[in-house]
Amino acid sequence: MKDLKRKFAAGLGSFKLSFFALFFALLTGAIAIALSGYSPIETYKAIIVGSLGSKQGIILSLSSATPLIFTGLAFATAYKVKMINIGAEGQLYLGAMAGAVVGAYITGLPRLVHIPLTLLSGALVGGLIGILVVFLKVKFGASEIITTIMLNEIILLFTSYLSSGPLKPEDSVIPQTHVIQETAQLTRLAPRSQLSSAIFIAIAAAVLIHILIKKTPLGYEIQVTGLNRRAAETAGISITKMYLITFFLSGAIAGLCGSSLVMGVNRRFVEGISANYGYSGISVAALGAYNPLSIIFSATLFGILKSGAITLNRTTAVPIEFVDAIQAVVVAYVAAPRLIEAVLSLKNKIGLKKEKSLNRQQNLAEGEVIKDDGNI
Amino acid sequence: SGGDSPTDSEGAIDNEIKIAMVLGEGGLGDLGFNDEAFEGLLKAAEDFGISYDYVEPKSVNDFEPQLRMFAESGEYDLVIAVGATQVDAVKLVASEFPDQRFSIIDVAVEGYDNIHSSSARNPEQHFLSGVLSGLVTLDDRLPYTNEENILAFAISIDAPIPREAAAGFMAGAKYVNPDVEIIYNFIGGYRDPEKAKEIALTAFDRGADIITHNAGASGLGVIEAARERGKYVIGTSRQSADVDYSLAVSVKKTEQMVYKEVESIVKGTWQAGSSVYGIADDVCDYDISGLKVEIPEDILEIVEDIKQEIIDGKLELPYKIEDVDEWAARNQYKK
Amino acid sequence: MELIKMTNISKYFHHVVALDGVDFYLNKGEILSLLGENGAGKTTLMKILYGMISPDSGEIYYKGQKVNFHRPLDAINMGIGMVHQHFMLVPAFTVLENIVAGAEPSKGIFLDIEKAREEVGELIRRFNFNISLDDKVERLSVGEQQRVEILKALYRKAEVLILDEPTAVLTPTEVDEIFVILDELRKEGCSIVIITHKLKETFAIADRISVLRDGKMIANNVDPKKLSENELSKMMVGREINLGVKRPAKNIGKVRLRVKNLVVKDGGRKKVDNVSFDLRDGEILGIAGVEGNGQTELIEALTGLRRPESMELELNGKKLEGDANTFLRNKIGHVPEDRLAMGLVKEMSVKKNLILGYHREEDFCKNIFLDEKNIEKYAEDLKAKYGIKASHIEDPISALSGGNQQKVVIARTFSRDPDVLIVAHPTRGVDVGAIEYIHGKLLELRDRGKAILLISADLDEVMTLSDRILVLYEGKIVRECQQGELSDVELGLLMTGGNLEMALGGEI
Amino acid sequence: MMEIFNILEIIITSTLRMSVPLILASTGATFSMRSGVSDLGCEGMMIGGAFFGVLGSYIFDNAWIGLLFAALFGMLFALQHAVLHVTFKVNATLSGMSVNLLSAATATLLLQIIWGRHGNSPRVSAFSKIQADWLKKLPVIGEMLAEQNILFYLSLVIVILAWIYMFKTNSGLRLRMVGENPQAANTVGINVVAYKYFGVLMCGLLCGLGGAYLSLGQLNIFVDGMTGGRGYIAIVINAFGGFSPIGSLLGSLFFGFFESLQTIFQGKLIPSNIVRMMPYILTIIVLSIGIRSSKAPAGVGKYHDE
Ligand SMILES: Nc1ncnc2c1ncn2[C@@H]1O[C@H](COP(=O)(O)OP(=O)(O)OP(=O)(O)O)[C@@H](O)[C@H]1O
Ligand SMILES: Nc1ncnc2c1ncn2[C@@H]1O[C@H](COP(=O)(O)OP(=O)(O)OP(=O)(O)O)[C@@H](O)[C@H]1O
Ligand SMILES: [Mg+2]
Ligand SMILES: [Mg+2]
Repeated sequence: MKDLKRKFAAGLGSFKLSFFALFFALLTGAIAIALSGYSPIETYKAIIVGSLGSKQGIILSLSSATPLIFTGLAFATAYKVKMINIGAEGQLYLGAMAGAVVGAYITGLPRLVHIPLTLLSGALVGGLIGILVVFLKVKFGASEIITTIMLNEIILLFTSYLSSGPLKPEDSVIPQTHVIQETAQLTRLAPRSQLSSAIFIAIAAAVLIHILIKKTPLGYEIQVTGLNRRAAETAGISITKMYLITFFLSGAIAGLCGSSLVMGVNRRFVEGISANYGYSGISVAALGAYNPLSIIFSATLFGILKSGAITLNRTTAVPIEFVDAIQAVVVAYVAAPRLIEAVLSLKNKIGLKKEKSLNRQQNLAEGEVIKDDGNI
Repeated sequence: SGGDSPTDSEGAIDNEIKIAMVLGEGGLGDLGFNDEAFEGLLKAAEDFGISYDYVEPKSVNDFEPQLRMFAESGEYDLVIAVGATQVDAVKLVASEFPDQRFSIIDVAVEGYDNIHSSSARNPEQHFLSGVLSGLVTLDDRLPYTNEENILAFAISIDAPIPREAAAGFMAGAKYVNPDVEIIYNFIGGYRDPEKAKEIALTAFDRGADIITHNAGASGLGVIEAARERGKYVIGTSRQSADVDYSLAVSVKKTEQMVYKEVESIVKGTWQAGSSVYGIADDVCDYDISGLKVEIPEDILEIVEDIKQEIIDGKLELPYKIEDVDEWAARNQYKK
Repeated sequence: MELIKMTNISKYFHHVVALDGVDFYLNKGEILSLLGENGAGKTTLMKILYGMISPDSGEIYYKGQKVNFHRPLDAINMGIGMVHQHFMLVPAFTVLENIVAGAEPSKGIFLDIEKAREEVGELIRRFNFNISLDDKVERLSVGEQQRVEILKALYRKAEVLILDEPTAVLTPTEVDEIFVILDELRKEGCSIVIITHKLKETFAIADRISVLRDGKMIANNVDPKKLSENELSKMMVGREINLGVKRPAKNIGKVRLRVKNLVVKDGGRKKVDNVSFDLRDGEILGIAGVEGNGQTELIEALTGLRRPESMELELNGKKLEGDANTFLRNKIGHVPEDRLAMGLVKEMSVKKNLILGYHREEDFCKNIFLDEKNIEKYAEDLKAKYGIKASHIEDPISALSGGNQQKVVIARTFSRDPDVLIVAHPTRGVDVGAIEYIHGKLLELRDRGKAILLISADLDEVMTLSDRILVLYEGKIVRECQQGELSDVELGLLMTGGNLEMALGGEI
Repeated sequence: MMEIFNILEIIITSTLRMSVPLILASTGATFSMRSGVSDLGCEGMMIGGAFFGVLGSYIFDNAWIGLLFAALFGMLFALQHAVLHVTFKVNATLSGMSVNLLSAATATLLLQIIWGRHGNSPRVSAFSKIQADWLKKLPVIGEMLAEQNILFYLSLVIVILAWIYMFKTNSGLRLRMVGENPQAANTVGINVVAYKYFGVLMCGLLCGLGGAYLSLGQLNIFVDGMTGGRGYIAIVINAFGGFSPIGSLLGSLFFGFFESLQTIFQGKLIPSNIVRMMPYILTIIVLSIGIRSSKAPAGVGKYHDE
């Protein structure tokens, strides 16, 4: 009971922070928009009406959120062992390419087999890239930040080569592969939308990762490794194995994002299939405090902004880059609970006793400790 | 973004026609394809007093929802999709909204009741520039040419359309100058002028005296290199041509294709199907208007002569870089 | 004359009261021993004096003048130097760089490394340190590192020197050497605060004693000459402490662990050189040695953390090979040498730390999941049984005092019923109360027939607990002896590479 | 056919040109890493430098003022990173990424707000090649050096000064100590926060100059997205060069060399996309076999008061 209360309090604490972060980000955005000579109210109205004002808008928000759930989750998973996976973009591309190949060239399978097979092909290649990164790190001490950045470039060029060379359909004038078989296509959940059953896969992945981390001995080992490598070693946990597992999972989730984009949205590999989802995933993960379940919501928030931006683009003259800027600021604020505290206490400075702020700091600290542990 | 027709502000709307445009990936400011397409829309809006809306997709995954958003509203007489990369999205959305008319630019689409496509024979865009370059590089009357018989092409990205354009250029050059060597490099993007400049400088240092490109804003770097080295450049956009160093501009009049689409709506002649344009239709051409380089008359005569050959249908151009040599072996210009 | 006076100092960490209205003073030219249990607030008080932590209330006077230290630099400028409980060194820097950084001699904006070398060299000669200036600190033994720390303070010409547990990692000989230096400094008029858990040392060096308990100063002016060790420890912990009573083993059994030809190399150098020994049920085998003579590598080899160059290991007569996990599963328990770095996850709860290493054992798992209910019960159980002072088992380890953190490690390892125990520095930095407790537990396990290998830098600890002692010097076992066979002086001599026979022959 | 020597000369000339922005940015990254702050915001700081360099030159019609702007705004974005990471203890990967996001958005927005243009700025005055005939006369390297503009020489001077600063001055020793062990630095009276700010701001300054080299050195215009990931490459090069200015210089030349080599190699035989992988693959390989020993400063991401 006491436990539940603590968790609730901590959860509430971090919710409060996220809320204020969002609020301050929107406020900052509004000021910038106004300074640039546009109307903040009109802008935010367009974004909200566009993304939440209609069924189509909501569906679009969800479909925009789907890849971000995957990539946010991919970053967060590797981050559980304090590894930085900047390579989700590349893993996604390779996953998409694998999905496109398996989806297009394997024929005659029933849907029930072809769909999982295609999905998994993406996960597998993404995961293998993850393993390669860990291999280079463990064997040669090459930092994963560096290798993933390099691998992103390499994979992008490689898939470019495939889609403009050997795998390009004869009659196509743009770099892309053949359309995948019907049997490998994910069902679209709503007519006239990009929303496919991939969103369930993404949510399921998030839930599974959450359970894995929180409830299983393996997850426990992953947490220990992330928090104190030497203690993990002393406890008989193989660091290399933990790195391999988490980076495999991380890469696999990013790869899954790729294959599910192919199967649910594009129906084939096209150049530019990822709108920087890999990089946005870092922000999404941060906004979700690296908690798999919270990432579902932070991705949805980004999805809402994204679909709002589309409407904004059509109906107003406001440059849509404002939406990007707002996202950047959200990330900055969310990542800095202390900053929010500072801003809040600026407001409270007058009239509040010191003791109270001491109390709040205390809550904050508790929230943080628990957050690091992955709890909410 | 909302675009006002010029008549809007005067309060009198000439007609109720409303056009939507989904630009290519990356949107405006590419000093090339997208800017040209938009220019066509603006001109049509001015000429016909129509109104329009447009969006700038950030990625390929935006095409579908943006096309759909326009189609769904039912407000637009025509939705124009700019760029071959939109082909899948247009086909899909067109089948969802059979009553909505779509036009797609830069790729041929057939077999849909509500899609009209306008595209160009890509090799023809650069073919005449190729002829011009092939002749100029051998000529010592122009101040910036050299002894070497070398040309260069900085290709935007390694994709079919840009490659076809390069093939056209090479064919043109070899048609009049079979021994010419053509260095070509891929920049890898439409917004990397630094890299493009480096490629151009390297090509000049290797002996080229004319370089051409089809790389939008990356082309700025190519022009800068030409200026620095005192060599010639042929670009694809009049906007960014340099009066002193641009020998010509290879045009594929995307604006004209767009204009024609709007015009057909205004005139009520819009029909599903596919139009493919080339030099004969005045969509592809070389353009030297407004440039200061004085090209000797005899050279221009030859170019015009060859242009006529194409118009007369006497030449079938190669579409692949790999086929150029073989093509050139079969086709040689004879006065 | 009062050089420093601190009045009514209070400090809160969130809801923890670290210091509660503490008064403190230091006279010119005296050595003050600051005593107290783990978590009493000694370090916190000294950090406040050094400007590292700002107090929530209270005032500091230096030479009668009220001062406000906001950062260490303020204190350094006043001539206060501090040697920290945890090393504050840069492993990648040389000894010289470590000593001068922050107070470098310069030529214009440039570093005057030659002048630095001269100045530090001078110091080294004066105090008879044995240390080479160009070695990277990462290659030094802890004893040498401790000397670098002291040199840092001396180099800055500190008038006031604060030493926070400087002797915890040193051998008796090294402690003596340092005390000689402290004595010399005292003669020069330097004032020194020394924090230590070893009362013997307090008696050896201190002019005056102050005792902190639970954040309160309970005695500010104790004369070490007028008090016995027992009275003092009672003052600190509030009860009688009985350390140093030998309880020999009664029933030593069969060989449990047999180590043969153990060689560990590190970067080409032999760290452990052909070590062989047997460990029997019901005995404590102590390893005496100056730190850095292969203890760490020996432990790592015997716990599966490091693959040795060669080793034949038999457990219960059967060959054993594998990684740390294999060793743990074969009931070789391990109390690691550095609890925070190796033994605990400080952000995790007490509960979760109590199963670390054993988290995959049957009673903690249900199907593929962790059995939360059982784990909770288990943790509550251990918390009560081992008297771990934590407000809740969900508290993070970082909220516990050092002694209690150590208890978590001990509780975890001891309660999994290991056959063999590899115990390293079990009481390092732990207060007398906890030491007594941990020693008791060790003997209790031994008497239940467990085989225990004890490695400790504290020679007293090795001598009281061990039934048999191996002396390790430069990776080799130079002597084996029974409990009580050799005196601490003799052992100390062996540990530093001396030759007993020659020494006894009066040759040195 | 060209002589091999000629080709080599072309490649080396091109290498020098292409390396400049990398040299500047990776030396900047060195400052950041040596002060213990991870440097993922380099890309954004370069974008800031490239854009505001052009803006400065546009307003004052003077490339040098443009350069000053580039430095200042590079530092401004660096300041964001420093405030978030150093003062408010945000994870450095995140605060770096947020710098990247924000500066890219800012540049695009300001293009539209100031000039009403999409994608690129108007032309402004920029730097040109240095005019020194005596340089050309130097044997072998003369032609190559004469090809460079003033920023190339500036970058060499910066590298040398940075190296002297880092390894020969008091302040440099302190900076490195902060990067290795901020707690230790704090206890010897070093103002850890100030040094971290200094390191990050230097990173911003140099990345800003690196960005300005792209827009004002090689060109005279800002194009949206023109940094093209060079900031990330700089991070890699910095690690590759063992977190030292000289190492960064060599790493940049290494990378630039293979980058320009691949333009020569592109052609009919191997598909361009495959050839273009060369610098990246080589970097991974060299990283794997060559420089195991170069460890990042031990205190990166750590705080003095935790
Ligand atoms: N954003 C884009 N989306 C789709 N296709 C594009 C895009 N940008 C360029 N292209 C294709 O690449 C070709 C060359 O690009 P570039 O921007 O140089 O155009 P251009 O040649 O100047 O334009 P045009 O061919 O219309 O004169 C274009 O003709 C077009 O086929
Ligand atoms: N940074 C901190 N955050 C939270 N609590 C702290 C912090 N530093 C110290 N404490 C708490 O303050 C109390 C006093 O700690 P301090 O380190 O001063 O004890 P100590 O007397 O030096 O103990 P030891 O003998 O174990 O070193 C302890 O309860 C400790 O847990
Ligand atoms: Mg010529
Ligand atoms: Mg202490």
